[in-house]
Amino acid sequence: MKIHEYQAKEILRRFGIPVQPGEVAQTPAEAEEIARRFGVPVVIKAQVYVGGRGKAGGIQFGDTPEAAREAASRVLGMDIKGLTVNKVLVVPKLEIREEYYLGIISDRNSQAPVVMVSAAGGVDIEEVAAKTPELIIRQPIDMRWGLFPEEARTMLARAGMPHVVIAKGGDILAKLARAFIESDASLAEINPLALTGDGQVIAADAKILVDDNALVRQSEYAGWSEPEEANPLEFEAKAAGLTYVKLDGDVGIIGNGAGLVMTTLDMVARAGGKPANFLDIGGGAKAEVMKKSMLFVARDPQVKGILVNIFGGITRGEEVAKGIIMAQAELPAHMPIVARLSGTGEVEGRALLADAGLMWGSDMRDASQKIVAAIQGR
Amino acid sequence: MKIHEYQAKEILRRFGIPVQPGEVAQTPAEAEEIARRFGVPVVIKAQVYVGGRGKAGGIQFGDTPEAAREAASRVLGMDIKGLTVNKVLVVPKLEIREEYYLGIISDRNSQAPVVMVSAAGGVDIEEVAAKTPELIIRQPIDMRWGLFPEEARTMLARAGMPHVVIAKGGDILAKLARAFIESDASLAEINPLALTGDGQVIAADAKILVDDNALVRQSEYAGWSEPEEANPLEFEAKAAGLTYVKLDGDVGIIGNGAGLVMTTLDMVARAGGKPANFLDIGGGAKAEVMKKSMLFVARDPQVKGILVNIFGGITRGEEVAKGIIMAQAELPAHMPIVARLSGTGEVEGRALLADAGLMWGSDMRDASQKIVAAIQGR
Amino acid sequence: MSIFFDRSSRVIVQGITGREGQFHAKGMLASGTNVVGGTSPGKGGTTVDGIPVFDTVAEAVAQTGANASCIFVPPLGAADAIMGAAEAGIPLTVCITEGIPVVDMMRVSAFLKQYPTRLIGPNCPGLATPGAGKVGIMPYHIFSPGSVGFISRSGTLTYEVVSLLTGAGIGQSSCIGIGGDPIIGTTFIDCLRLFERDPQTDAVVMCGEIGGSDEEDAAAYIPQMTKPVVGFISGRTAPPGKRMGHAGAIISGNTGTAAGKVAALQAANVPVAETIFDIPDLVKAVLHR
Amino acid sequence: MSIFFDRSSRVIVQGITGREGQFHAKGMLASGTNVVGGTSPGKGGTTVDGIPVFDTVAEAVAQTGANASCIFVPPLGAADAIMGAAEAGIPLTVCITEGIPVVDMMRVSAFLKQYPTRLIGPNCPGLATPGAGKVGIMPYHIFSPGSVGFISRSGTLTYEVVSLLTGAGIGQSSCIGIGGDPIIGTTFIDCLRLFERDPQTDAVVMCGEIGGSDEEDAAAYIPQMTKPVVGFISGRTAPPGKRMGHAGAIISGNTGTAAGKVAALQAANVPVAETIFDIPDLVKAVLHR
Repeated sequence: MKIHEYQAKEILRRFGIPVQPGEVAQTPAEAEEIARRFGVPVVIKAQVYVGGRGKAGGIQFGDTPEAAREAASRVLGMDIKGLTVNKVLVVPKLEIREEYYLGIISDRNSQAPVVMVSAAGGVDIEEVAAKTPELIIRQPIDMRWGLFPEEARTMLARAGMPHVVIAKGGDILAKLARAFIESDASLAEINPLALTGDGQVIAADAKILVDDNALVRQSEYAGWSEPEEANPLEFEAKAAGLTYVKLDGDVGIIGNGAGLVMTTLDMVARAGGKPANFLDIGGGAKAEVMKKSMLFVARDPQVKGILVNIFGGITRGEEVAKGIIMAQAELPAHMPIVARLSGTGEVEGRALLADAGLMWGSDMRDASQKIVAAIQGR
Repeated sequence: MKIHEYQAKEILRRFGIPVQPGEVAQTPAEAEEIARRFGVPVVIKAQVYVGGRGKAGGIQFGDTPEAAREAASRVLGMDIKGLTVNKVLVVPKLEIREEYYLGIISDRNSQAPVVMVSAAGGVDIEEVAAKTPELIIRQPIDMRWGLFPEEARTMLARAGMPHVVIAKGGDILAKLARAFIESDASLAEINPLALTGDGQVIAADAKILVDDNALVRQSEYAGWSEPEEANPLEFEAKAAGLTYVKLDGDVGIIGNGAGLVMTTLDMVARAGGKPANFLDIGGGAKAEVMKKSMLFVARDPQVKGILVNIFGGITRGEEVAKGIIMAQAELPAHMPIVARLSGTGEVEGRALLADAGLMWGSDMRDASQKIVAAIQGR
Repeated sequence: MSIFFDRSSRVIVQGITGREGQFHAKGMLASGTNVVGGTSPGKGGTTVDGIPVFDTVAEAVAQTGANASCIFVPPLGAADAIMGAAEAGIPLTVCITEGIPVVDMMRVSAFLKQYPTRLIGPNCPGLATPGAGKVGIMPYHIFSPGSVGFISRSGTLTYEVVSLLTGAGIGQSSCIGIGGDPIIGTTFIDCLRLFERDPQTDAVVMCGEIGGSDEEDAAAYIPQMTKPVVGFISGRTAPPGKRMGHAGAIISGNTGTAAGKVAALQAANVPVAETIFDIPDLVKAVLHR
Repeated sequence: MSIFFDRSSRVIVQGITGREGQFHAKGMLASGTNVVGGTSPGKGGTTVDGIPVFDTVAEAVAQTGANASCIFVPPLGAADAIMGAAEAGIPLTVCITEGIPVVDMMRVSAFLKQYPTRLIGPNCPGLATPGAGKVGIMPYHIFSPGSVGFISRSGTLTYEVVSLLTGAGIGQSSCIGIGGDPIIGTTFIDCLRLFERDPQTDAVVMCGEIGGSDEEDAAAYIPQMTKPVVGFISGRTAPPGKRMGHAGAIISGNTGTAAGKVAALQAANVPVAETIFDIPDLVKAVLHR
């Protein structure tokens, strides 16, 4: 789950990491008031779930409280990569002498969180990784002990950071590691970690992603969830408990099991269609879930037809068929639907579908070709 | 550091352990009000830093709010093993079906916390350990992983607990282990863990000791520290930063280094005296600390004379001598003082003491014999 | 013979009193698997469909001599269940549970280093040895005994492909669903090594998908094998940055793409099927090579 | 020869810029110890009395070839310092720091199991090899080279007894203050084993105190030694349940009493001195046996 910069900073603060002060404004007047309180100059930072805010104009400056208000009024409401800016973070401008990078990601190869640090901070770390990988020091965290401060300092020293950053940044990095583990993060980044003119070492920007699987026990963070306007359907799907990914095409696709649905997408593409979505109804779904999924997929205005591909194990074909028939009654009459059922309840399901006059496919290739043909009017 | 039962229960609650509800009263009226609010019958439990409250009459019952008030008035102000009861915990009486023991201590041999569980709960575990050690299941916690619930349940099963207690008590024990480690406890006990008539498994009594060395980072618990009336001097010594233990005799003893002071106590005893205290001024003490220590030891009304035994390393003899002379000026004129200094600054220190007319000992045996003789008027 | 599991295996079901655990315990019994017990804290002493239930794995092992476990415990308790099985001395643990927090699995991964336990999954359909039975949730009737080993990161896709193989007269030696999570106990390469040593196996089908580099790692090992491997990769149309159902099925930057995996396998001389329907013919071809 | 430390040792001081660290670094240099560097995060690149300072132990080891460390870091940072020294490959670490939380030391104890590091202390005066130098805070002038090994749980008491030995013409091979905490890296029995193997040592003096069972453990080992041991136990007048200065010096129930320790040593045929003044004569007696 994505959270905003100001929320990530709040988490860091709780783990004892020095963070640049600041407050969130939702109106230009609030921004002005915050600027007055914290003192100018200030930076106005768009709070959106997307990188590259700076280049998009989402970071602006205010040398006076009035200028802060104006800057906020420019940034609030701005569209950045399809997202509308509803909140800005107002922070006093730091006199930054140097910028560094501290990051932790959960790494599948080492089966552990991997710490990455670089003296080349303030820029996109993926660019650094691509162009000058030798500037990044990487090390997995031993889950038995966490990252202790001396280990953290040793990493920063290897990255060539100055003495003061080794000392203060080492503590920060050790705390970031605790924050990562205890917050169930999948990514936690301080970029830049700023060395200021007066010798402070503080987090000037922060990014945290929280593991979706852990939201049940990170209930406070779960409550921070906000719709991504670029993907309102995905946000609603998550709220409805559906495993749904929005894509660009016009063939709605529903199946059971992630691998099967992915393969169905590929098959539709091979048949000349363009998948509109990925929707996995999981194992053992009942008619109601099937119906809900059908209606959900159809809410995407691009969708011109729906393919249902089920391999029955725990999931029963007749339940699937019932759900499809229930959904069809509520869907536009011209919306083509092709179903392919095999495995448990396959015979009963097909009979129900035949009675209702629905199209069916003998296998996923046949079904894919039929839905593509139906949509393309062939 | 000792804390009260109600405070220990508060810690357990924070770690998610089901704890018998209840509230603290400092007056009989408060006890009555709590009894009314929680419902009768209630138990009134003296909150004192000592075991065996029950036998001493510190646990009484109230079947009506008025009876609760009367019970509280009997318990409040009661003297239990030299401690005055200033607070009582008022808890609704549980219908307890069975009682179990869960405990964790820091163990020097295994260099780890050791978990002890027994189906023989509700009684003094040391008695169980002495008489029927086979009823106690012991296991060290692996500090790399903590105690995970399945390990905890396996211990409870080995202790012969019933199924419901294995299930619910296993979670409780795993949480107790987390509480132990994260609270820097040196002991954490739930005794009894109660299985109630309605199938609940809850902590009916709790005891936690906090590691003194960790109080700097457990600042909330440090703030819970209260004077032990049985030992007001020890409490004040701790507050003053002195390593002081009150004993029963009349020879005040001050030295540098725990082993040296203990050996001095033994030597005084061999010389026929009775040590009044243990006071270690530590390494590198200055004159002010020496003076403060002398005056502190003399506050014990039993003290009839003071022996100072210093082996100078970082601690300098002349600083010690100055401190003794400064203290002497404020002590009763008849109070005998014997000092023995050796090592760094020994010559200068002895000269200062000789000028001030103070007694000195050539070694710790000589000094011990001299102070005992002086006190006994020989 | 088979890898991981055979007729001598004695299986317990952790979480046997839950809906899933109970349902699939029955399914395993029906497949011929020797399900000797189950666990469910607090339910010790009861039975589920005649299977004795214990409070702890340690008791189940002591009473039944179990040497394999199938876990249906909910996500937040699954790490505890895996660690408990290892601590109780179970050499093979199959974890079906989906949705375990990654931090828990990272801890489990470090924990298991000190135990000889083999973990399959989590978030997997388990494994089947046609003719001997299954540990997990795979529909057992689709299998037929034979000499082709099968490994996949997914569940229903496995069933599709196995059905195609069985339909084409190609039997299987062992089938393993290694799981769709980013952190799993057993990888493609682990299974390939075991199939290489398994006398009953003549060829292996490996169904990968986008995300991670397990397929690439396998491709680096395959040239050392004496037995042929046929590959398939799903998710060719998946966009980067999107989690396609499986927590592990996500393309990060340029790593984990289907194209990269197909290329790696082809470079290792592995025929990669364009669609699942091509798999049986490719298998027949390599078997006759 | 000596145990733990000799002229070839290259010592760094962790926490060298603190008051204690700086003071005792100088004292170690004066004793002849080869102090090659120190650490203090943020102070890397500076020097203290000519000794180069590094931000981390790893850098200090890389630059100086250090193979021993003496820790003066404050209590809450000491566990980190010990673990850092082990991780950096330091084989001998002496931790002077008093007041480390017990939970930290329990974690350190588990951590060190995977490293070949020998930890002395914490809460100890360190060690001295008369003629070679010292690592720690012992006043070096009291020592004289000789053949008696010395082990003690305390600091100043060690100095008293060593002074008595030196005054009586009894020189020492190695002196180790193992520390007064309940959890320490090196125990009496560890030192006795090393003294038994040390060709320069002919007899050992062991000064114990109340609390724990290290003395009893040592008594169980001593009958296997070829070299004589003389014992002393302080705290005979200490009451149960009171922590006598040292965190480890506390009688719990019936365990850890002076009487029990004296009895255990005597049962192992160890002469136990009534007072420290009796130690030199007992040593002379066992040396002439």
